Amino acid sequence: MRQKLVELVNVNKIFSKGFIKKNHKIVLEDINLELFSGDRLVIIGESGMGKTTLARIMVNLEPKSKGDIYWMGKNINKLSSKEKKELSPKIQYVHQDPYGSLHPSKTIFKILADPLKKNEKIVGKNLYNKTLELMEKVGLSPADYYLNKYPHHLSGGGRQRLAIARSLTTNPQVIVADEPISMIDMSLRTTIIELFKELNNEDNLAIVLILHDIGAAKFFTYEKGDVIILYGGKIVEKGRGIKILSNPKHPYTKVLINSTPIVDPELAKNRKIEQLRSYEVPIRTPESKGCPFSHACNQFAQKCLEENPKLKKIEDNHEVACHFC
Amino acid sequence: SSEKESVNSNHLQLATDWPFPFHGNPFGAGGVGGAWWFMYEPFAYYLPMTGEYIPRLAENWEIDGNDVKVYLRKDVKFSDGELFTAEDVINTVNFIQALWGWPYDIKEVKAIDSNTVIFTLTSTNFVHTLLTDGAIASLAPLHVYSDFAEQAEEVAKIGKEIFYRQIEGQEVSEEMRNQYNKKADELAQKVRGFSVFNTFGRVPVVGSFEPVNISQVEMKLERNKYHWLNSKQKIDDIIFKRWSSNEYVWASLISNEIDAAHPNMPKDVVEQLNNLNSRLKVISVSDLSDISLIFNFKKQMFNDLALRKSIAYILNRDTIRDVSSWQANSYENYYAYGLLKSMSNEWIDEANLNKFTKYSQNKTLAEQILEEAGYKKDNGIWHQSNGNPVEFTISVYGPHNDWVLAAREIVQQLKSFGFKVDMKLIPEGMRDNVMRTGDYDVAIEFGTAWWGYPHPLTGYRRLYEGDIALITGFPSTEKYLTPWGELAPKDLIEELNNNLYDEIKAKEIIEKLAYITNEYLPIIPIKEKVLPIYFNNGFRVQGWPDEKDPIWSLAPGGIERVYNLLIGEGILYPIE
Amino acid sequence: MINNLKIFYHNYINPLIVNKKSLFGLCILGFYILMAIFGPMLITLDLNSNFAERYQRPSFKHPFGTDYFGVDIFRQIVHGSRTVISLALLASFFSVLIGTIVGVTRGYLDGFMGKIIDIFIMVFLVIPSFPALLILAAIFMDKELNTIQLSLLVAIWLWAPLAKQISAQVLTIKSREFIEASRLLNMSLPYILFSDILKLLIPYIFMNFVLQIKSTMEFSVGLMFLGLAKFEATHWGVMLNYALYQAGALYTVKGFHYLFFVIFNIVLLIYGGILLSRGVEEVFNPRLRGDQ
Amino acid sequence: MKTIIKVEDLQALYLVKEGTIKAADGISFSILENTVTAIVGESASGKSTIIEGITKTLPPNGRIISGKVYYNDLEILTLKDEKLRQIRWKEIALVPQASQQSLNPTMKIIDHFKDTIEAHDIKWDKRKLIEKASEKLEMVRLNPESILFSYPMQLSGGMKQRVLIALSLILEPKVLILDEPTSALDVLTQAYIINLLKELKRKLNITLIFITHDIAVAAELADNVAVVYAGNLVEYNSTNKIFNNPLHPYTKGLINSIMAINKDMSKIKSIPGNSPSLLNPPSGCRFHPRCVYSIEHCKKEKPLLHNLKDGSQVACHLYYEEERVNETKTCRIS
Amino acid sequence: MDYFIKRIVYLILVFMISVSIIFVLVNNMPGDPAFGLAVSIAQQRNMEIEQALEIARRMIGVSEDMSFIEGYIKFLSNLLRGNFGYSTFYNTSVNEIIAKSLPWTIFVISLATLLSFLIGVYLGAFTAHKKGTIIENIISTLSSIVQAIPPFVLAVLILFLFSVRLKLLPMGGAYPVGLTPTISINFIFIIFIHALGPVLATAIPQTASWILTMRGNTTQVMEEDFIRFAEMRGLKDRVIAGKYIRNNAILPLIAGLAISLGYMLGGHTLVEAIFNYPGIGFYFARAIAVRDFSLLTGLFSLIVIGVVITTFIAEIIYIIIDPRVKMK
Ligand SMILES: Nc1ncnc2c1ncn2[C@@H]1O[C@H](COP(=O)(O)OP(=O)(O)OP(=O)(O)O)[C@@H](O)[C@H]1O
Ligand SMILES: Nc1ncnc2c1ncn2[C@@H]1O[C@H](COP(=O)(O)OP(=O)(O)OP(=O)(O)O)[C@@H](O)[C@H]1O
Ligand SMILES: [Mg+2]
Ligand SMILES: [Mg+2]
Ligand code: NI
Repeated sequence: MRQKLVELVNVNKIFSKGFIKKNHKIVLEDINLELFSGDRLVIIGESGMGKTTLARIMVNLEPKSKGDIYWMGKNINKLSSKEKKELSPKIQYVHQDPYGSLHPSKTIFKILADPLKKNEKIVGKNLYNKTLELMEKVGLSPADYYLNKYPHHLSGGGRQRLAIARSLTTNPQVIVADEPISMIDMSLRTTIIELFKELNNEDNLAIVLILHDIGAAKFFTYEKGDVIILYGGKIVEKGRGIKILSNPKHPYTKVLINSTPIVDPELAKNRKIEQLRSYEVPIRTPESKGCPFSHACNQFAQKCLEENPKLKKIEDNHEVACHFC
Repeated sequence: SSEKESVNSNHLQLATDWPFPFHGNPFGAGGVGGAWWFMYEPFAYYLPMTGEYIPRLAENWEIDGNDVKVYLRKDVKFSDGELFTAEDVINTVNFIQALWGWPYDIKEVKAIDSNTVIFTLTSTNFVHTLLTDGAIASLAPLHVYSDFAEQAEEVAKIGKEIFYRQIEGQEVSEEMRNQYNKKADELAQKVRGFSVFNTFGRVPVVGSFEPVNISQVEMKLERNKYHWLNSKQKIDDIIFKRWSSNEYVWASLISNEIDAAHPNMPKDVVEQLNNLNSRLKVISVSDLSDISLIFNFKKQMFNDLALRKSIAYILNRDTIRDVSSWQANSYENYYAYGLLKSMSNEWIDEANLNKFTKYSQNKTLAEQILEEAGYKKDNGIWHQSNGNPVEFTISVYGPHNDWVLAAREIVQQLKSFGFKVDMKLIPEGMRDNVMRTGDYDVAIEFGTAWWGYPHPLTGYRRLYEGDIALITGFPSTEKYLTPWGELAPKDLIEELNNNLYDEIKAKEIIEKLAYITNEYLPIIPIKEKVLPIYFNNGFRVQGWPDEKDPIWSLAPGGIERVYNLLIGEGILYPIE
Repeated sequence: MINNLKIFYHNYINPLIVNKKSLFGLCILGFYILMAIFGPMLITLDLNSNFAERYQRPSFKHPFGTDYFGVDIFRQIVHGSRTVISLALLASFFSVLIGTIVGVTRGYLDGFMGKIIDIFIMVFLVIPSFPALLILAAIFMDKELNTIQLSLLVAIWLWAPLAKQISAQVLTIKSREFIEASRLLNMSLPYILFSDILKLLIPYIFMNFVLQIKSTMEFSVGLMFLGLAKFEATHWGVMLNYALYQAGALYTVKGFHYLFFVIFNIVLLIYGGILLSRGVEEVFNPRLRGDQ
Repeated sequence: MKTIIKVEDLQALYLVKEGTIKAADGISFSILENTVTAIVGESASGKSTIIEGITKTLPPNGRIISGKVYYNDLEILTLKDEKLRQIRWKEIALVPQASQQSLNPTMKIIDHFKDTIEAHDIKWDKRKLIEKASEKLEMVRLNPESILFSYPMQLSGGMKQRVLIALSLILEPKVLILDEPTSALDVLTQAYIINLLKELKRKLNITLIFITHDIAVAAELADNVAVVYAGNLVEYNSTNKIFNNPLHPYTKGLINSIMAINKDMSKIKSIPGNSPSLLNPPSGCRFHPRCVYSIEHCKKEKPLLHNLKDGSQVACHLYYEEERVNETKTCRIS
Repeated sequence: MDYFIKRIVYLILVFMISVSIIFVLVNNMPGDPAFGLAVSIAQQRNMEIEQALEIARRMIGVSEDMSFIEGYIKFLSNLLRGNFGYSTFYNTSVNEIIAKSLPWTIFVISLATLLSFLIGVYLGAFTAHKKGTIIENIISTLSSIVQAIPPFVLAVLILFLFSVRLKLLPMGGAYPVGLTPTISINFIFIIFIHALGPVLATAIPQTASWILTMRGNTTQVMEEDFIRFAEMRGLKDRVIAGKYIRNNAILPLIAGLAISLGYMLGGHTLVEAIFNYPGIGFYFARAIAVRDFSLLTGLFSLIVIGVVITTFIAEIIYIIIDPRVKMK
């Protein structure tokens, strides 16, 4: 049975500085999304597009400005504190930076055992076993060798594995990971994505990955899963991952994919990477009009400056927000 | 370079402490500390050793009952050339009465002519102060303070009236009081804001030196060319350095920065100073006071004579003296009778004295006394008959280093005898507070001090009526057994006061008082305090008199008077 | 438990022993602490003065010579170490305790309460501490304060800088991601405060504790010097006072060793504290030791 | 074409508390003029160490144990400090990895240009300096007016990276070495920088060496690729060969693990195991614990970089054997 | 701008509270303000202390009928009008005392701070560059030891050594009394010579601490990436040591510089007493001793103002010189 785990309805995020509207900064605009158990979802966008903000709002680390968020069908603003205590551990978050998200002076055992004690109420020998089990699961082996080590004894990939293991201590149903591979080495990135795939397959965990590496997104959603492309806090394209990444419709997505390096030297040498008109990240205020991408888009028209395109369905599992698609 | 400069000009460098800023107005901000005696003159100086009055502003005086007629010196001029007259004296008296509320002992002051003033006093007790106090004669020259003179006179008058009415137990009307307060405040406001320096550009004074420059750390006085001794005087300027600490003064003496000072100095330091500066000489003269152990009689324990006696026998006063101020006159193997050792011969015959108990260290005797009184030694600690240990603190005024050293030694001696004794420092500024509120057990204090009127009466008054009595609460109205029967010290003092000029009678009474003091120990004198006077002979000035010279006995309570005399008479003069 | 001890040893003690500076500092402090604890039991002291034997040169009988009263200086130093060291340690302890509590609270509280605590800290920063201490001491002068009260009195004027630093540290630690992770993992506030945050501050706090010893030493010596603390003849501050002011040891050739040995011990003790704190700083401050 | 840089048996290590980290262990290669060379390898494999060794700019605890580096005919490592200083930036410019913190925070961008030219005794007046700097900044598509007089703080990461490149061009060096010029950047900015470098090469006659751990970037830009593993140069070859016919088992694994969009997703596979610690690297071939082809010999003897007939260079015993026993070659490597 | 206004309001609040605390503390001090004066009167006039006390009370006009609250309000309102109160002991306004003495104190502590800062920064940078050498070891050990010497001991030692034994420096004071202050080279020289003792006593421990902080900062900056980058660009060592290392290492010290000036205002008491220097520290000690409560609160308030203002200036300076802060 597919259970609806997280739902965002018309979520907006505005950072306001003082009362002057001009200084308000729209970071997320009308975000709608649903997440079911066992889903894979990738949110793609460049720096400053609002990916982190979206992820943090999803796990309730940050308040939204407008809209509603539901966890397991319940509006999170109306949760009793008991419900909150029960529900929030089910939705876990993995930080981008595996160096900062682990306590530097706690042993690996302690990092895993403390939340286990607290959430699963396990003690003694069981605690030890469970810890080992978790470490094996994320591929930190030999597990008992690492138990008394500190995070700095691990490589970047190892640390990210540890952070993932820690997020598993609450037995979550959703894991939202914010750029989990951006701080780790190329050659290890694949293993982390593979790990997420495994968790998704074996435990039916819903996984939300925030990525800017399109190749990784494609690899992750290859078997199943959706992709959301964010631009200027807006979803500009959304749908089945492999479809969008192989056949993008929105001009931004196109440029993005076109810019991604490819591993064919012959092709690469001769291909012309499309250049945008501007590389600035747009700052949207409540007064901004038009499509956020219009200032950089190579095929913009007057309409784009005036009217902000809505997300519309162009085929099954594929929605685009562009006047020309 | 400073050495040369100083040597070339004819000046004397001294040290004292003064509250800065000084506006040239002794009723206003600040003051001049020791420089006072160079600027203002009393009617006369008094030499305790010879009992002689040295005329200053007064050439002569006649005492007639409560009236004192003072003949002013005729050739006295202020440093701005104005003549000093009876009007100035009257104005000064009005001023101090109006602004300080003192001395109401002067009922009235009148000028007979410009050189004769007549004072009407409330009692003859005040004569000595009248003649010798530096404030009464010359503080407020009329030509300087004329703007306030009338007002001052009025305020002084009302103030006196209120005072006398109160003394006589009469009622003082509210209205009168209010009127007084209002007028006195008004005057005070005006006078306080008055800067003589600013208004006159100088401070006209009657003394031999006029202040010309007063800063926070140094003070410069220049010779008063109109002074009656000007022709004899060979020193032009006096520079005062601030006496910021004893160490600073030591250092200044070594480095010839100052010419004379009287800081307490340990023996070894003195030796070393002589090595470093061979011109440095030291003499010591009596400070006309003694350092004593005083008891708080409000605390039950000290009412026990046995305890006090034992303490007197436990202490080795020689050692205490050595440690704290080695030049002082030792009292070891001596009496505790309230007379200064250096003056003793004048007042008590040797033969009579021998009948008194001598206190020299004798621990066995002390133990014996205690045991007889029911004290017991237990575990090395003496206990009272009620079982409590003999436990007390000795308070000592922190800033005086000789006192602190003495206290440390006393504590140690009592401790090793088996008393539980601790030492407590009274920090600067707190002495008055602590002593007066009786917040002490035993303390180090001046016992008898004779600086005022050098007569045993002064000392006994202190012990049984005055400052010390107030602090200790010794029951001086009670009667004490003496060879002459039961006597109360308070009564004896009254008697002595009445027979002050009857030498034989007075001696008799003094003997009785001495006996009581010695036997009943309201205080235990430790040593007779001396002023160790250090001077650089032959660096800037020379001519310092011999240690025996009676002039030194003028030093206690204002050593600058001695310097003033020495300079004025040309005894002290610049090196060639 | 044993494991914890091992880890503690490995993390905190071992690095200190390995570092030359802190080891030396530790030795000095350890020496004085031992002296304070056992010295007075092992070495007797006769305070009775013996004026004739004053200012004896250091010798076998009197390792530091005798003072102005003819009393053995070494023995006095030993007996005085107890007061000096207990006051210094206690006062440092209290100031660090207050500083930590206020600092951590401030770091964790935002908004109005935080601002208020800020002002509170700032107030204690701007009031000059030594004169204020003098006044406080004068106020309590006749109250016969015991060591604990006295050290509290000193600590009151020393905690503020630490509180300020700690609050800044907590503020940055608070925004570190592992704190957020702890919150997401449902960990309790005490866990976050004491396990997550305080754990990182321990080296820092320790460092400050050692650093404070210097100031408290100076303060307590100053207090005795000015006669505002309970008078103890063997307190080093009092000995210094005697040497410098009462006995004028600086001014005589004979008495120089009197002054010297007192100052020597004060300086050595403080120097030990400074060395240890330097060492602690090097060992625990990641910026100074590189990221190993 | 002529060899502009030649490295012979470079050995560099770092002194740390625990011992020594052998971060560059016998590196030899040569670089031709006007080519682009990419050095790839995973994190901590010694890429930076190699180029810092070449330019003698290792951090204080780094030591060069042996080796020779020729720039044209000049031997760099034995040069006097002053001489070396003069060569730096003017002949060989190295833009370091941590470019975010490489600018002096208390100095404006223009002053960085000024210091640089002054260090090489070039006397331009202010106008000329601004003119030249602007020219270089425009080349990297930055607006000189706003950039020149701002502080590093005011620039974004991508801008700083570009400023460094502009700065590196001010003296128009012969050799430009870039340490991970794109790894901290967004896809679009990265693409932009790659484009820029391509253009530079075309316009300026420059020899480019750059480091990347993203082998896809190498594919885009490089003529030759040097693959580094655990302090060893394991393969040095033309880009085409590296991607089409990787020789070393590690290179193969690396190429397979890349999640590039134009790849067959089902073929993507990570290399098993962890990279070794350089404190005590594995004996023999450092890759042998993770290598599927590993034979007993690999554990014992360290393979040296070897020239194959077609000009490829590889350090793997499998190819030694090939030379010796020609026939076994085909069956072992597939 | 917003920031400054907020900051100013905040600091004013801090000032008010501090001053209030001081007022309460001082007014709870035991003791009698008339006592100090009484002692000198008693000595001058050969009279009993009791009588002298009464005269002293009249002279300084202590009115005991003002309630604590009234006194507090009066104190505050005076303070806000720039009136620091009326010294009972000196019988004059505290403002006059401050006007006469503050310049000297500021002179000495600025000189000491400047001197120690310059030397400290120089030696600190020097030792950092010479890490591991004997010179570095000597300098840093010496600095640690100097820091361990209580400042008053140092002051007495300097006085004894330089003024008494070696006669290199004058015996305290600000200038000899015979001289009238003029603006001449000679006079300025004399002023400097006289200030040297107190300056040394204040500057020596300060120098030690500057050395140590500067050394730490320099070491830290030397490890920064931009230093290596500067080397890579072939910059000359001299330029790197100056513009790159020194400038960046000094920055954090500048704020400390202003603040330390403020704090020294409060800690200068003993040194001035020992050198007989006419600064406010001298009055401070005196005010405590003679229990001149209003002078004490006045001086305290002055110091607090000093600290508050220097703190504020430090913040501004920091903002001005460090572009990193300016951006935020
Ligand atoms: N606390 C905040 N106050 C104001 N603006 C903020 C705040 N947090 C984020 N923003 C802005 O919101 C926008 C989106 O930020 P966000 O961190 O979500 O982007 P991102 O896509 O995760 O970028 P990156 O790839 O750099 O992590 C950015 O322009 C950022 O500057
Ligand atoms: N200053 C240093 N001190 C000690 N070890 C160092 C130092 N610099 C680098 N190392 C170590 O040397 C090895 C090689 O480092 P190097 O920086 O050359 O690798 P890299 O390939 O450039 O890695 P990255 O991709 O992370 O930049 C690593 O193990 C690293 O930890
Ligand atoms: Mg982000
Ligand atoms: Mg690198
Ligand atoms: Ni001179």
